[in-house]
Amino acid sequence: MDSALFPKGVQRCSMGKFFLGLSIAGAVLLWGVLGLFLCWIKGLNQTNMNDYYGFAIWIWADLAVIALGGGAFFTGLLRYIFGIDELKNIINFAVLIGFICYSSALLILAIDVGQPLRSWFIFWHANVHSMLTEVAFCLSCYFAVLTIEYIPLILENRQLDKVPFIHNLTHNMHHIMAVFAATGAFLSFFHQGSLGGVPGVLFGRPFAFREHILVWPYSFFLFTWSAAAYGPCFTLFITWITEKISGKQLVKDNVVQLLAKISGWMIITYIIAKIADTVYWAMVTAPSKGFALMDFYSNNALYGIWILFAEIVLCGVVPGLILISPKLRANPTTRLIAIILGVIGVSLNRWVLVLQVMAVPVMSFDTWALYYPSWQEVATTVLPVAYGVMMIMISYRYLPIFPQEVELNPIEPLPTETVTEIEVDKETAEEAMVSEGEPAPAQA
Amino acid sequence: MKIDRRSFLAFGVGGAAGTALSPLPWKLTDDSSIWSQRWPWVPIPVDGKIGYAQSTCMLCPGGCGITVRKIDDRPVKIEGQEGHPVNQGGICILGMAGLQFLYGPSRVKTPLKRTGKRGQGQWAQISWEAALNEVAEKLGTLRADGRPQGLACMTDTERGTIPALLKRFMTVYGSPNFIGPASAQDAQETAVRAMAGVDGTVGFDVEKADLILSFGSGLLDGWGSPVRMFQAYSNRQDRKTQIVQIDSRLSNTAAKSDRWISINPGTEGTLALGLAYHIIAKSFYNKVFVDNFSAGFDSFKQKVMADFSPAKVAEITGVPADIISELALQFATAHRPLAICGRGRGSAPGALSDTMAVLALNALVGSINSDGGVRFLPDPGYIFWPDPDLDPIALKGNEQSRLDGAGTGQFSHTRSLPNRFFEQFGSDQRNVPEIMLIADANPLYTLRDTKAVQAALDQIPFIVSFSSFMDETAQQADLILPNHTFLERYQDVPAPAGFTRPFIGLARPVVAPQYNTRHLGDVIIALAGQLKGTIIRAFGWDNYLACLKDTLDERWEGMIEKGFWMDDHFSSPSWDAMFTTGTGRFEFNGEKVASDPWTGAVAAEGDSSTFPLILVPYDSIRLAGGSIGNPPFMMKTVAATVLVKADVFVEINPETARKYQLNEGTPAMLTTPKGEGKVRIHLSEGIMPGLVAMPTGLGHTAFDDFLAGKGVNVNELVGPVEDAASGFDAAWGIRAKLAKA
Amino acid sequence: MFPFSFEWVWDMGHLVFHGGLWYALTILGIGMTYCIIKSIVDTVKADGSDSHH
Amino acid sequence: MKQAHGKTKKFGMVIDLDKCTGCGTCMVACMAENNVPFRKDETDKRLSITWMQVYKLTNGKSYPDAEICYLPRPCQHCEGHHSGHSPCVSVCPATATDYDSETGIVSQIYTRCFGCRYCMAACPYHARYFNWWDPVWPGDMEKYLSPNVSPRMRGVVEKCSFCFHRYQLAMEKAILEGRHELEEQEYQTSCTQACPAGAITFGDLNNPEHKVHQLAQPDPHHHGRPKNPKVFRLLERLHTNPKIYYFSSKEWVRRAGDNYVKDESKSDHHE
Repeated sequence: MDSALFPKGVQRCSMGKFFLGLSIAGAVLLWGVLGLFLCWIKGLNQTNMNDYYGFAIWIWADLAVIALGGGAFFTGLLRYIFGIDELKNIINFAVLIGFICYSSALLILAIDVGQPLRSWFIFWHANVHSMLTEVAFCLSCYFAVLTIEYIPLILENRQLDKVPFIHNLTHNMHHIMAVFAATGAFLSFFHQGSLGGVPGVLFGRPFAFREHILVWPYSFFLFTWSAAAYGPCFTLFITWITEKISGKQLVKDNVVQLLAKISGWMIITYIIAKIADTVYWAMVTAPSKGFALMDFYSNNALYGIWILFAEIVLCGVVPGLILISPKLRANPTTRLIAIILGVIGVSLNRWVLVLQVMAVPVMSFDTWALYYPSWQEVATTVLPVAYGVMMIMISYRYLPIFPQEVELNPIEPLPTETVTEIEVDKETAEEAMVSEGEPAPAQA
Repeated sequence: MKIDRRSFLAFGVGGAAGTALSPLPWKLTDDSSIWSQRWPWVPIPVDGKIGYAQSTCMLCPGGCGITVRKIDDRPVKIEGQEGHPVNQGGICILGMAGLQFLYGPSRVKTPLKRTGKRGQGQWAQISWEAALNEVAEKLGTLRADGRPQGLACMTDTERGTIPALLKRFMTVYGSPNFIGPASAQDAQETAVRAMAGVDGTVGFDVEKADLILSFGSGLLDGWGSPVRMFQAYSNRQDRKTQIVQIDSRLSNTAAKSDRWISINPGTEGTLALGLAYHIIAKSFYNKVFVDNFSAGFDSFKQKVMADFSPAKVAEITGVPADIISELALQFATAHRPLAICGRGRGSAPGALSDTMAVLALNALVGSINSDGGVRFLPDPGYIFWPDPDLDPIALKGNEQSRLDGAGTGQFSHTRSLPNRFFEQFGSDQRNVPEIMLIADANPLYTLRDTKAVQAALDQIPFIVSFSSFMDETAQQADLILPNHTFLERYQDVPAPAGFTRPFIGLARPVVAPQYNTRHLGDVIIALAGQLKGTIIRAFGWDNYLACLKDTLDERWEGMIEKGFWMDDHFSSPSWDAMFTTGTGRFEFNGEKVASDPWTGAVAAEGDSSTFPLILVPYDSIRLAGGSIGNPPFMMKTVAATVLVKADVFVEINPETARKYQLNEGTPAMLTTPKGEGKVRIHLSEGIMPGLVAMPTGLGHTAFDDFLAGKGVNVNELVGPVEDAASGFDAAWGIRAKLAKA
Repeated sequence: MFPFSFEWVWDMGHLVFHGGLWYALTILGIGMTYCIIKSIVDTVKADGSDSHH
Repeated sequence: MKQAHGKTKKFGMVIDLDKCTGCGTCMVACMAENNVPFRKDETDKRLSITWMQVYKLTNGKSYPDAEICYLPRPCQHCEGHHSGHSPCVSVCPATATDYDSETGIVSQIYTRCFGCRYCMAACPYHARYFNWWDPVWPGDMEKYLSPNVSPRMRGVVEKCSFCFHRYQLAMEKAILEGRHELEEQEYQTSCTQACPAGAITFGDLNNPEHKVHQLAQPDPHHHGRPKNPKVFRLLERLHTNPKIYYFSSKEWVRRAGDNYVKDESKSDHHE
């Protein structure tokens, strides 16, 4: 029915099945939208946030999806700036995931503020010394970059591509994509970093505070680094899920392994730096403010030292080592375990630096503050997941996201189609000519 | 023009782009910030000229001067009145929140007549004329039936022109049943009547004492005139005054005192006599006073020596014998020692002997009418109205004995015994009054054994409340004739609790009445007018203001200006001139005290096998006591270790908690012989093991949603214990048990 | 965001921060403008060459 | 021009914890002065707006050696270690909270705040409160609202302002009278004025004639650290440089004002 919109040479599930999937995700999305509107109309009293938990699950989700979406800028950097050409086979998907993550992050921020109608004050009355201002500017600029990177993908839809102007625009955007990618990498470096700066500059919160290099706390650099390190894990993880659901291999193993290897080395270097940072913080920074390490991990029901171990060793050192080991990396099972641990690791890191920061008492006579989210918060946090699923479903169905899909999954043209497709064949040939030697991703 | 898909798309895209480039989105964005800054449901307070009005706070017996900041006609904040003799510009938490009473949702805005069943809260608004007619008609009928004593009246003070008008009304009507309050203040006055023969008020010279020994008095928890107490506390270092708090719980007062002596609850009087033992035994007492100006010392000495030996007192009170002797020495050797009594805020009178023991202790060291001592003040006499003519009905009615038995026979020193008043309903149906007027009192909340009070009220056929607020008792009324609040009316506020000089404060309206309310004084005069005859002839004033001016006479001008009248030249009479007992001396054992006062501590009700713990109510300054309840601002200050949602926390020692396997926050059922209540546990090292401390001032069922339904009224769990010597409610606690709920 | 808003200060912080911001925005703006204009030109050119057929 | 003219002020408080009785009058005085809203259930203290909050400290000993100390905590009006680098002001993305270098007061502009709550995360004293609900005044209570302080809308952060409107009113009056300087008593906060125990002293920490200066003896070479050994500031070690000083004669109370690694003696941290 909608097969005319499919990318060239691929097979897609039936319309009914597609809509069934969409409506399941859509139902979850609607639940999220309900929570969202309750928060907008009735206010943030719909959440379980309080004056101790001004930052809660949303901000964690925000930081986590931005870290996970870091695969987009880092893969882009590798592909366009460092010229690692194999990555062209996964960059589209990385861009899509990045786009989903960042649009979700912006949406969450729009719900999270108490006065969404004047949230633009963050731009208009910007306080340049605030890490959050840096986040807001770089985040929205980088979202613009991601949109610019995603637009050509949309325009490559078989039907849209027939319009000459669109075709040319796609071509031209691909042509200077390196410039956009470089700008994106620059912006990403700063907003990932400034997100790390958000807790790092809180000198009133010894659990979060880190020493500074120039105006930036160590956590600034660690955040950028960790996003670059773990982001690709998430790209690979979602790729794996998409492959499982579609039942097809979509990216060649060498590409996956290459990205996994890069991610592994990034994780290892990151985790060494993180360990150094943690040791310095535990031995020097925190004690200078009167806190011993275990003060942060005792006398409460949730935050034991296990969380530090889980973040650094289990979900840091372990996946790092797996991914740098050629043998373990080559094994799909261990690779997958490492990728999942990596995704958990970076999410845990963001959790600790948002929620545990709020939980730890600072005044000696204050108490731990634990909190659990309300359903409205859970719904609005799940909303981006449903939205992401739907975005991937639609994009996968209609756009040439995976350049290697046709090659990896050759199909016998159906007899009914061959009759009508003579014209199309001509187009394909043209396309193939245009695509040749292009720096942009395209059907092989 | 043919509209195909392409041109439609182009039109859409072009339109969107055009709109985006137009000023419209910018304008909308800009507007959004303006809307979000002034939503119509966020009020913008009206500006105006700043002005100030002065008055006297009537929210507690403290009698502080207040300055009300106004914007045009609108009071916006209450502050302490600078230079006022009682509070010297200070103010307490309750007074500070006073405007919330004025404007709050619990106000009774117009006369109300009950339409549903009692306590159902169904009311019809009626006119003042109809309301007054109805009361007058009922009063007329009762009187015509020759049973004027069937009218009872209850107030929360017996001082000033309003109680005097009510009392006068009762007298000319023909009923002796004017029931005032019975608080620690009344207990002190009763003890002074018995021991010194002085009918007046009792002042405590806390500013000049150099050692204050407080027998469980919550000097910082609302006792006396609270602001004055706070100031005496905070200035004490400048005066090198020591304050010793004797308390079974680390109250705020105990925490801020120089020394806290923990004691078994209810045994404060015993400790006082234990101290007396040492002072007498070591001859540390003031011989000039004792030898020349006292009587009954020998029998007192004999009694103390026999029954209050250090070992025995140590055992009863739990205070080690060496501390008792050390304390006695410290008290006897201080220059200006002062012993203070009245547990907590002093809302309950306690046993007369406890108060007498403390007064005797003061007398032993000569701290009577001396600087830094206890002062026996004559009532500030200014109400000199001619005796009214009584018609035969009134004469006959007044011959009947009071329902509470106060003032006669064994209780000859007491004025009113509200607890007895309600208790005796059950014994004889003929004792139940037919009409009850309730002004400013809220017995259904403030008296012990609330259930019994409710049962008693249920029997009264017609209840009229004059409350400004929908309090617990007003909810049970058949008719409410709302009085102005203290901020809307004139009234004299004599004799601030514990003040050391003759003093009359004046409340003046700082704002016009906000609702359709009427001054109680005017209502009394109007009712008298309807009843005619000798009754109206007893009220020779057109209205209350005329009465007040007439009564205050030459003091009026000065009071309007300053807000108070104080006898600046007052000096306490010397020891030889002050005692008006039969002997003309200070009677250590009291005069005409029917039973032996020195019988020792009052036991808590209940048996210790069923109820192994002891429940002690505690007062705190952040929870208003008495007939009113906490305004919303004060509720905000109540700690989360006292109240969470609707659950009140009781304080127990961690040791007690271990014994009953309770933890911080555990929901529990607290049971006493009088009832049970759902509570939660708060562990505190500031409370003696074996005790359960529960805050007073919670568990309201009336007023508004900001107060009602939160916690338990401790008076539901504690029953009165009648003091044989005075008839006062001597209960200080009750036996109890705790079980996990 | 702009020098005319009152919290603006001509200091290092503002120059670096807003310098970076406007630099990035300029690149994105110029890049996109270039793409769009070039695409229009390409399209028109292609149309022109098509018409010769 | 007089030397005193235009001299920067540093308004601050010294709170005598020996005198504070925990009565809570300061809390209500603040609410009444500043149009603070309230709700039916105020028992969840993490949702309850109390610009002035009184904490109850205990010495941790058993009955009957237990001791209690109350500690009133208004906004600490931190200066930080350089030019108003207070924890909250430095993080506000929209310049909705500012450090006034003339008075040392940390302001909050309600109409500028868009409710991101970063400042609340930054404040270790929990002095900042969010309006989770629209304010509602029941009955006719809107009538007691003061026009000097605007009621806050839902979704913004609020906190103690040292009754800044009182400073403005006092300055207006002074200027009308041709003065540029205020007398010590002309500008006092609502809580200072109300405290029945006289535990709060308020004034200009920079002015040696003011009582606060004499009590706290702020050391200008160490970011205002008190030279009086019985005076301390909350969380001195975090370098927030607050302007609320606390006096206590009790060592355990002074020690509760900061954090110490086990076995660390107090003198160690004086870097």
